[in-house]
Amino acid sequence: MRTVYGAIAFAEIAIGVLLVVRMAIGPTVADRIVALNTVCTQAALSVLFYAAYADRSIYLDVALWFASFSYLGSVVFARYLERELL
Amino acid sequence: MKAVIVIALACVGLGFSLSGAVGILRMPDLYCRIQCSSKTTTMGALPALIALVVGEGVLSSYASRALLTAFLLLLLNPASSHALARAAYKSGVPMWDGAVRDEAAEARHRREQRRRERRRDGSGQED
Amino acid sequence: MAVFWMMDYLALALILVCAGLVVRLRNLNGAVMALSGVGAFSALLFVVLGAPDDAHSEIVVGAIALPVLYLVAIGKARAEVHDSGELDEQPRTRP
Amino acid sequence: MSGLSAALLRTFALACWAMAVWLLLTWTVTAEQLVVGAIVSAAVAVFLAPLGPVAGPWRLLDPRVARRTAALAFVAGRRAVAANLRLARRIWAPSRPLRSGMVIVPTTQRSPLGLTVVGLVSSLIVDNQLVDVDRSRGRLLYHAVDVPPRDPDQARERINGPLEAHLRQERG
Repeated sequence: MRTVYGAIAFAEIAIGVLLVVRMAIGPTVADRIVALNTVCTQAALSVLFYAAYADRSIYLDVALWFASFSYLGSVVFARYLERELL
Repeated sequence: MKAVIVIALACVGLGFSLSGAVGILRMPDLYCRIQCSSKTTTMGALPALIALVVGEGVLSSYASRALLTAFLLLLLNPASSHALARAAYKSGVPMWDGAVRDEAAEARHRREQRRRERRRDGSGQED
Repeated sequence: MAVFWMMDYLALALILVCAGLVVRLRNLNGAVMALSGVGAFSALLFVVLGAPDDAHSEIVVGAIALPVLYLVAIGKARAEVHDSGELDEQPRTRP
Repeated sequence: MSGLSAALLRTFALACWAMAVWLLLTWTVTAEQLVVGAIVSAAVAVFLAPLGPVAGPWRLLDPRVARRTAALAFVAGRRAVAANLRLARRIWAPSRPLRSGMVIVPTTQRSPLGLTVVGLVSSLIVDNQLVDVDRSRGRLLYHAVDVPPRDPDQARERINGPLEAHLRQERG
């Protein structure tokens, strides 16, 4: 069962490779922000499953921080795109 | 039996996450990519979280964190993608060539035309 | 144990790729986004290595606060550049 | 006097929500945790209460409200699954025609709560993504992957009509 959790965690973060490609070639800055937001979502899921794999429930808080701070980051970056941050 | 359910749900979630990432790679313009990003959230994250809840039991701390994470993702991710789409649209990121129509641009165009006509009529009356 | 090493090396490789992007990208704002990606992946690496408290501070500082400071700095640096043209021209005073 | 009792009720509702979040975050039921959680959530509620009106958790005990919330969640979930499958097919088969575009859709909601619920839930359904809102005239600007026909009523039927049907009854 723990191996299953570990495999799921690895697969969730392996999807991030595709998103890093989009972050490299994205023509506009907003494309890169989209890729970054999705990377954070995938990382949150991966951390949840890695916590189940390692059997350490203290890791679970990091997933919450990933979920909430990806929102904060993309909103701040979007405000920067609108030129309202400065 | 529990392992089978966990693997099945996680495969559903992983499949939708993968198709969302492939969509982010293949879609032609920014707005379609934002749609794919929301897609990984709804159908990619929820089955995976349900798989975690099924595997670890409903009354464990994993289930409570999975519930909180699902709540945060469902509530915050549409809001952030809305902020991103609005910022991109206001800062003039174009849609791709095959986009069918842009009713906001049409409305803006109509408003400009009306204002121009009104100005022309006003100047004509003054003369 | 295999899962540990796989996730370790994958997170490390993604950090290296993002760091390479920070150096190689010509677009300044895009490079800042790649820097934010470095922060997110290194938070994941901290979790894999067993330091969730460092992962917390890495998410806040490395993925959000530092890129936002860089963005503010880039915006301010771009806003105030003007070319006065002739050498004997009176320099323009800032408002 | 009624102002004071309304403020107390609002603070209590906020304290209930904060206590629920505390329980989910700690997930330990000992006496110390509960006492500390009660104190912290009361402090949070006192500080956050002046920000605006709050719907208490007991609103869900009202069977009418509970039924409409459940119906809204059911409709949104069904449409989300269907739209996800459509979008996945469109991603894996790029030969399918991709007719994307910006659409302006009228809405009947005017209150901030109604607009928020319509915007969030219809953005969760991945075929369309909310881009901009005109609150005074009740127009929503959507980016749709599959553009609906030009008639505003049909577009509303395709995008946010089924959700607002449940919301309008809830507003009474």
